[in-house]
Amino acid sequence: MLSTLLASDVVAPFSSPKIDYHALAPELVLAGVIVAVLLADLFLEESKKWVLSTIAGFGLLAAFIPIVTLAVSGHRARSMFGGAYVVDTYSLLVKGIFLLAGYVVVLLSQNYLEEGDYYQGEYYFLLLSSILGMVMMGSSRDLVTIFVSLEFLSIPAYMLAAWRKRDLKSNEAGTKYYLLGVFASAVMLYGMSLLYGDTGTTILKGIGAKLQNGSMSPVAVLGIVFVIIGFAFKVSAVPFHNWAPDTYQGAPTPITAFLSVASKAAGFVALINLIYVAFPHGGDVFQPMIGVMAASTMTLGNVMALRQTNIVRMLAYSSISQGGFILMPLAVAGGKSSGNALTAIVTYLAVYAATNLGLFAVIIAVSRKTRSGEVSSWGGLFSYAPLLGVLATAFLASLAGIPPLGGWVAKFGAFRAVITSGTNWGYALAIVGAVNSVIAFGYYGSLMREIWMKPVPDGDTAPIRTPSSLNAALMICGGATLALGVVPGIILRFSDIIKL
Amino acid sequence: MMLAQDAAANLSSGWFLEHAWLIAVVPGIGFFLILAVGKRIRDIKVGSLTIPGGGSMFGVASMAASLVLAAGTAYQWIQRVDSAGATHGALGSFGSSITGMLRAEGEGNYITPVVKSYTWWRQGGATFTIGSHIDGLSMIILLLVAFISTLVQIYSLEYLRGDRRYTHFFAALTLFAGGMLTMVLADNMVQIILGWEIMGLCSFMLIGHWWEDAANSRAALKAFFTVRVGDVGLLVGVSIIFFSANSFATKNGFGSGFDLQGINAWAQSGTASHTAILWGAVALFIACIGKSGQFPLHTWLPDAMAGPTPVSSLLHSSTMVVAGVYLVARIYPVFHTGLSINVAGSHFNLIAIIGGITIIIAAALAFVQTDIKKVLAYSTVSQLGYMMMGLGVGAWTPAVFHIFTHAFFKCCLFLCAGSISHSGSHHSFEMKKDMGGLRKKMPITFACWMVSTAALCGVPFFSGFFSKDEIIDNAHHAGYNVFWIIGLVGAFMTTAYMTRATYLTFFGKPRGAAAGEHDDAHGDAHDPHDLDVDDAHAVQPHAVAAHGSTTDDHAHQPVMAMARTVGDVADIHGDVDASDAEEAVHADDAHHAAEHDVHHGPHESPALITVPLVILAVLAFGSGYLNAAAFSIHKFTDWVSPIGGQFFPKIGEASGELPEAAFKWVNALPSILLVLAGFAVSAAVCISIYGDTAAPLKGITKRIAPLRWGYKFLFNKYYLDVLYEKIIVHGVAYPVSAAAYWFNQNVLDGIVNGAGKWARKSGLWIYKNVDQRVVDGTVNGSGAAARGLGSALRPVQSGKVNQYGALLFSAAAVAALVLILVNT
Amino acid sequence: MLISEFLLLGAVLFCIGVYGVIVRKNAVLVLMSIELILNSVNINLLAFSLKYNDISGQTFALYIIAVAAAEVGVGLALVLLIYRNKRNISLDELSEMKG
Amino acid sequence: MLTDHNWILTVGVFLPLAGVLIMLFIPKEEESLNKAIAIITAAVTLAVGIATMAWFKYGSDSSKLQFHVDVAWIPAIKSRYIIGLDGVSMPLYILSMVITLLVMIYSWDHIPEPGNAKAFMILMLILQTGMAGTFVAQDLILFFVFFEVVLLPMYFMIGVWGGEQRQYASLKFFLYTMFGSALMLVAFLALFFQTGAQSFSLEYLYAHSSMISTNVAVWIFAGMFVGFAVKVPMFPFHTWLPDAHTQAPTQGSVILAAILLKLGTYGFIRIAIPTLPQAAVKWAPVIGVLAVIGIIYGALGCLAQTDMKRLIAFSSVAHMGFVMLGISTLTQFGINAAVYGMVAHGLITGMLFFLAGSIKNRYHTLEIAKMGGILKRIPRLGWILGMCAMASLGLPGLAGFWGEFPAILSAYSPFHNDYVHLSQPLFRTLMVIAAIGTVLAAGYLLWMFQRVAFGEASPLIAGDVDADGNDLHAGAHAGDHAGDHLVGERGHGAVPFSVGAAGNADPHAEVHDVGIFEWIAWTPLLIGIVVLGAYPDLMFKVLNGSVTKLLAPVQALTGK
Repeated sequence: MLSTLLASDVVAPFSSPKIDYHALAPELVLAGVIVAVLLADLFLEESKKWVLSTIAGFGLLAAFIPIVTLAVSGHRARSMFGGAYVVDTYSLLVKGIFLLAGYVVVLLSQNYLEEGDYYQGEYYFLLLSSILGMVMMGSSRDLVTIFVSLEFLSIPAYMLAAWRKRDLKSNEAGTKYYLLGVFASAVMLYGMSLLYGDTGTTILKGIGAKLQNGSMSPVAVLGIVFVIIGFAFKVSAVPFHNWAPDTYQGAPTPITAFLSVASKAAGFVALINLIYVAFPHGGDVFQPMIGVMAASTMTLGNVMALRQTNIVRMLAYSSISQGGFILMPLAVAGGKSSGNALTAIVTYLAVYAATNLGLFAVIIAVSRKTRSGEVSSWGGLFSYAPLLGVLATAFLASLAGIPPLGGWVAKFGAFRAVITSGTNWGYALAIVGAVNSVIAFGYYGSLMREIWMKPVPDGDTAPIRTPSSLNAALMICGGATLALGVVPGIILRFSDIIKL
Repeated sequence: MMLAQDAAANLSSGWFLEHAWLIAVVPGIGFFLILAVGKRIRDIKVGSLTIPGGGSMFGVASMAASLVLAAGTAYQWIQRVDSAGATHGALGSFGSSITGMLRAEGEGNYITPVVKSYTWWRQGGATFTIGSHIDGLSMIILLLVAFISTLVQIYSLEYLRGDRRYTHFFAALTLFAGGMLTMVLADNMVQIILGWEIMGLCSFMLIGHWWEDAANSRAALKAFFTVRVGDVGLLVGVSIIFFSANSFATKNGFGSGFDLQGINAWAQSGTASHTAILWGAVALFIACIGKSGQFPLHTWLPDAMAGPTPVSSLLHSSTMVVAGVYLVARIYPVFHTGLSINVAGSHFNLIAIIGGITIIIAAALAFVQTDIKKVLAYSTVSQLGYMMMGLGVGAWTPAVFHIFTHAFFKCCLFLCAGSISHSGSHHSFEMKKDMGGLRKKMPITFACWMVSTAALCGVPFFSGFFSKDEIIDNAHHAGYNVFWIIGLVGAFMTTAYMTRATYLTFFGKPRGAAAGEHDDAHGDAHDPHDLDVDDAHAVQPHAVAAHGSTTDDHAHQPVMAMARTVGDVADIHGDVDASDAEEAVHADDAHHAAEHDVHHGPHESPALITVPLVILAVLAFGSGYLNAAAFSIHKFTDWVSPIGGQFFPKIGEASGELPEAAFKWVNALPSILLVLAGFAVSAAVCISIYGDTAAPLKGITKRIAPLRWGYKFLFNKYYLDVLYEKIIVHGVAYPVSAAAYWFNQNVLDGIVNGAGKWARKSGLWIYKNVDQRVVDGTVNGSGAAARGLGSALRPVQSGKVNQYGALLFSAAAVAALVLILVNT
Repeated sequence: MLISEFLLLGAVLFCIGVYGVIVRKNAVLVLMSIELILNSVNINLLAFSLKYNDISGQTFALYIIAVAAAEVGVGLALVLLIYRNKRNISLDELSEMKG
Repeated sequence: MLTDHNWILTVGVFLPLAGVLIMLFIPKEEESLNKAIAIITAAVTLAVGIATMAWFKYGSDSSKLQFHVDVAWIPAIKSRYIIGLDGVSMPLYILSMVITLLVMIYSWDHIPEPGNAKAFMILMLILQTGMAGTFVAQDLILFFVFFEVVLLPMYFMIGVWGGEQRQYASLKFFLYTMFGSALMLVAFLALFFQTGAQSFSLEYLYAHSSMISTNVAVWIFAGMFVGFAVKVPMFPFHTWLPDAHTQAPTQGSVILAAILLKLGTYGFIRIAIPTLPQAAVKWAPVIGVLAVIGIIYGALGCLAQTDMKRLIAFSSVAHMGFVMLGISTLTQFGINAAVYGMVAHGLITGMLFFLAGSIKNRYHTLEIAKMGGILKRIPRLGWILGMCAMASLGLPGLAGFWGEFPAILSAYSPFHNDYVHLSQPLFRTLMVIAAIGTVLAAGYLLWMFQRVAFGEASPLIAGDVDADGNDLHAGAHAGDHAGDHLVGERGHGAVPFSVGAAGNADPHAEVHDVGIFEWIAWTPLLIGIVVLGAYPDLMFKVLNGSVTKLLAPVQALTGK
């Protein structure tokens, strides 16, 4: 690369870097699909726009194929651009999660867009771009690539959040998300610059080699803190969470689902990359920081959720507190429980994706009938839409971490990770988590109560008709949630072998 | 599990001894039969005599069967004793004590009991057995229970005819017999508990037999509850004894720490830790106090009279209430060594003290009763006191003998009372109100009554004399002069109150129903009580007395309801058939069943009632001659009493051989004189008080203050209940409930009810304040707190971008600052 | 050469930017403040890049400039959107959703 | 592997789910079909259970794990699908099946408001799986999963089919239990790592308990303690119980009392004590004291109640107190008694809740004050109530006593070996207090029975007024009033002639005595109460061996 060229004294002839196209295949396919969507949008007339969603959906699945082939082609880590971009089992796994999550989001979007007659072409274009950014994030091992992927996944998201142009709430959502997002990334960039200044390299590995516990300059510490905060914002960890409720509430529901699952996951992936590759020896700095964040995040998320009356906003806070649970293992990463922590986080992300997307699918389905986001509008759901009722219950139970639904595996993994550390405050964190998982049931339970025990608000018990795409989404998520809970092996066998 | 006893080898045994368990099993079967098919059986008319239906026949039959078995057992036991080749007779007219001493040296003569023991279950290394343990004591009590039960059941055939829960009654009666026999047969403590509690249950069911009247059910509740309080002692005591005796017992080849022989052996081996045996004995004795109505837990027994008279005569005078005494006698060594307290050099035994107190207290109470059954009830209590005292002073044999004789005459007395109310006083037990001058109307009943009374008072040559006097005599002999005097005073009082009762019942002018008047409102009879009766839920003993005394009326009252609605009732209580119901209706004179009609005035009871009376009366006189020390007859001692205070083949250093007084007329003289004195005085007083016109002392208790106070004092039973209430309940309750004002409301309630109320209220208080507020509150509170925190944090979510930004950056800055300071 | 001046300048710009973000109510001004921060970052990067004689810092700076442009584009679009719906761009007005 | 029938446990546990699957495809309008399938499923399940009993090896083998299955489940976290049955789990395993079946039979004509038999039955089947699974699981994680599976169905059963404050009660129940199990899970993990993070299998954990230092163990035990104590429930974690019981539908209360409460005590016996003996010894006094507090406290709570069902609920607190007392002695004696007490309490209290349900069903209230003289209207039900009350207050010869008495007995000499011993004075004091508890038990039960069953039929019971006290036939039965007048002057108070005379006009005429489905559902329980009371060996001979085995780690303590 250029830098190496200049760095070397002898002027060697320019040799283009070797590119492993197989390794890049998912990104390439995705890029292709993006272009295809853009072009198709030009030539399709309004009535045919639905094709776009089909293209997007199949495109995502297509991008999944090379991931499979890469996975079966052995566990060898494929490093490119001087270690700036690495494709290994870990990145493959998270990419898979992103793509599938993206696919479900497309399913959710289809009817939502058609009925709300929003621009579809641009929508899917942006959605796919954002997903591409996430996929790239999976393999980024360099400050620059991380930065680029981050912006790549964020900027389209800003626009998507404000997609309902006429709706002030949506605008507000987009703007808040945007301003705070940019501010956060600016702060992060400042931190990155300091890190670069302290270590003289942008390659994470190189940074990792330089930063050692105990012997750290204030600059480095400042750098680490700022960088972590940049992503703490993305995962809406307290106290960098304020944007989340407002944005989630205002954005179009499928996008809310997307943000609360995919972009949050991307944030965690970035955090993992940084912590495991760049700061493996920076535990003294990030562990307390993340520990405090985790504890406060789950607590504040829960107590705030307790008093919400709007379902989406409640779920916004719920996803904040869930984020706290995902942060929990990170707080002990770098120690002897690194392996467990990694497994725990990735598992959690997968389970959380399945569950939360499912829940949003239910919300979309129900609001098609009730046209309301209020908790009370779910009254007596079970009586007139038993299937939706049961599914919703299952997803809620999974979020609450009740066996045999997926959630318990995730929570279990998190607890396992913090307890492995054997440190006192690992245990303390576990206790906080335990207590919080109880508080959480306060509002999950209240939703269940609406579904099962409350009367139908306006006595209108007409059954809910759900379009096939939505049904598909529900089935995928429901199946996944249950399967992950009963035979957790299906995710654990992957998330257990990954390492960084 | 038996010891290899040389003596045991050549002792005779027999089928009955081997199969003694049948005695208890037969009534059990009877009970289930009654339960299963009882209600479906109707009366069968065979020629002139009718075999009553309702399953009562199963009861009688099973009792008869077990009587036969018991008799057989008794016979074979006597065989066994004789085969041991040692009798008192041979030793001429010397005191049993001497012979006792003599034979105490030759251990071979110890007659090993016949023990059949089967493993019930094994648990935690201990073996729970069930089985039969036949020795003199159990033999005689078995015989007694079977016999009395049989008679009482026959008596009940008539007495309860047409009752709406006829079948239930016999079922319970039979079950009771089963329970009692089980307990008597027991070879281990667990089985004793089993029988003990079954008796309690039956007592509950039978006292509350006419549960339509709240007072009866309350009396039943009180009885069960009070006895249950004692049973705490039973459970605890058994536990203590078990663990203390277990190792010893198993080491010496007795089954386990539950095994009766094992316990006795342990208790006398001298190896027993004194604390263990003391506490064990205390605990068990509490149980005995409860069951045998000893002071201070005697209050339930008089109330128990709310039950039908046969119940009072069977359970609450002759058999069940002696269970406590039986237990003491059964594992006597435990009590003898455990409870002997050393006061000022002289050995006192707690048992004797309690017994002594009970004698006087109860006897005094008997004076102020107007209800004949209550007189008898208190006399029962005081007689039980005699038995306890006897055991206390070491007069084991006389005490047991007193159980034996007492059963006959007291049962007879109750049945007489029943007979009177049945045919003489229109179901009233009010002596002052509804009796008097009945001796002509009911000659047989009168005769039986007199005999039994004589026996009870201990008139020479009647059975009571030979038992009670022996006790008193032994107390004297053993040097317990206090108890000797108590005994004498007791004898005096007994005679006195019995004379009073007899006078009121059989002499003087006929009054009320006895005079053939037809008065229904018995409630009016007891002005002093009615004050309390109005009081909300007073289970004050005398409040219950008010009801109790009139209970038998209720036997018929709801039947009236049924007479009108035969169809409906028939399917509720399948055992009532129209004729019975109607014949019981004496409110309207639509139908009259001949001997039931009260308008014919008092008359002698039918044979089904009088025959048992006579039999019992005969025994009340004659049973004494089994052990008439006066005529140097020692059969009872030979057959029943353990040899020289040995309750088991000696192991190690045995202690406590029992002294037994030699009979001398001289020693008996005082009591005889006192009996006569008692009779004379009381008769005189009675005539002058209750006598007809111009009786000098009429209304004396109203006129003379001290006497009035005395009367009131006694009448309120020494204010015992109030005392309990004020001191015990209040004292205990205060710290817990911390709400004194409750007790102002409770001041007038009796102890059980008071305790109940207290517990209820403190329960309420705890429930309200601790449970709902504190414990529950914390939970709900935490929930509220969480929400509160949520609201508190709300401003953070102001919706203002700049503020969000500020928060974001300030947090970042703070984090950075802290971490920099920490890490560099 | 001395690097600290550059860093100082960077830091000052950063602080000014942060200050602007926090106190400015006007969306556009906030955007500009953010630009300031980004530029402070660029200055840092360049300075360090020179210090280490390593080009990756400069590449990074280039990336930031490019991305910043895109960001501003989006940002202005959003501001425009709001202006269309509310006829003003004061951020305090943007508090439909809270709590 | 003692037998080749290993599959049978798995079948027994998961068979109900098969029933659920079938029912999913049946429209909920097909009420009776749904019920039928559910009942058949439960019956088949029970049949499997009985087969299990038949193949179970008794005698010395009863202490070994039988039908032992051990296959991979979640290799990543070293958790395996290990199930097995031994003497302690067997009675409870079977009990859960029996109770479920009976409850379902009872439900045939007692589906509580708001109906929807399908969902109701499905929930019960899921419950059954959870309960049975908990009793056979031999792997901590598996145990935890089953332990939690029970929560949701019960939550809905209370919340949907319950009484007035059902939502409050259900949520409370859920939060309490969840709090407990969350801490329990943490404790499990801690245990796992403290024993070398090798395996969650109980066998392994028993064997390696000594690896944990006492101080740590005490803390881990604390976690489990909360988890199980909430379920038991022990004072002071009990307050969810009365609400849950009172609000739950009859079926719910029965299952709750008969099985769910046992999960906690079972947890103590199966997991907490053998895996952490050194901590168990430290905690035993605490448990003992709390247990005895529970006994007295529960009894007092009972005396405070005006609602029959709530009273029975509180009595559970007292009875479980006896169970816990037995456990806290850490002696074979005590723990045998405890397990016996668990089963006995299951039968008796389950039965009592059935009765309460049926009374409510007839008279639409459980206000003790409004009742009285039900013996006159529905004598059979009344006498059954009496019998159960007697059984419940621990009358020898009925099941209750053999759980209660040995528990008290065992407290006299708590665990002691050459190195370690529990404080004798303390436990002896506890013994006495517990014994006093039996008196209180007699107090509140008979008091309840007296007021409900004895006396003349109250206006409500006689059918003169409805639950709200409205006169149902004002002015009717002139004859009655004449009669009352007549009797009145005889000074015995009114006799409710409507008892019979109302036969035709009485609105409550349809109030019938024990019905056919009630008979079917109750008889087995009654028989069980009597048989277990008469022949305790039935269970003790199964228990003894296993209890000895479970206590081996405690016996082996060296105090170091």
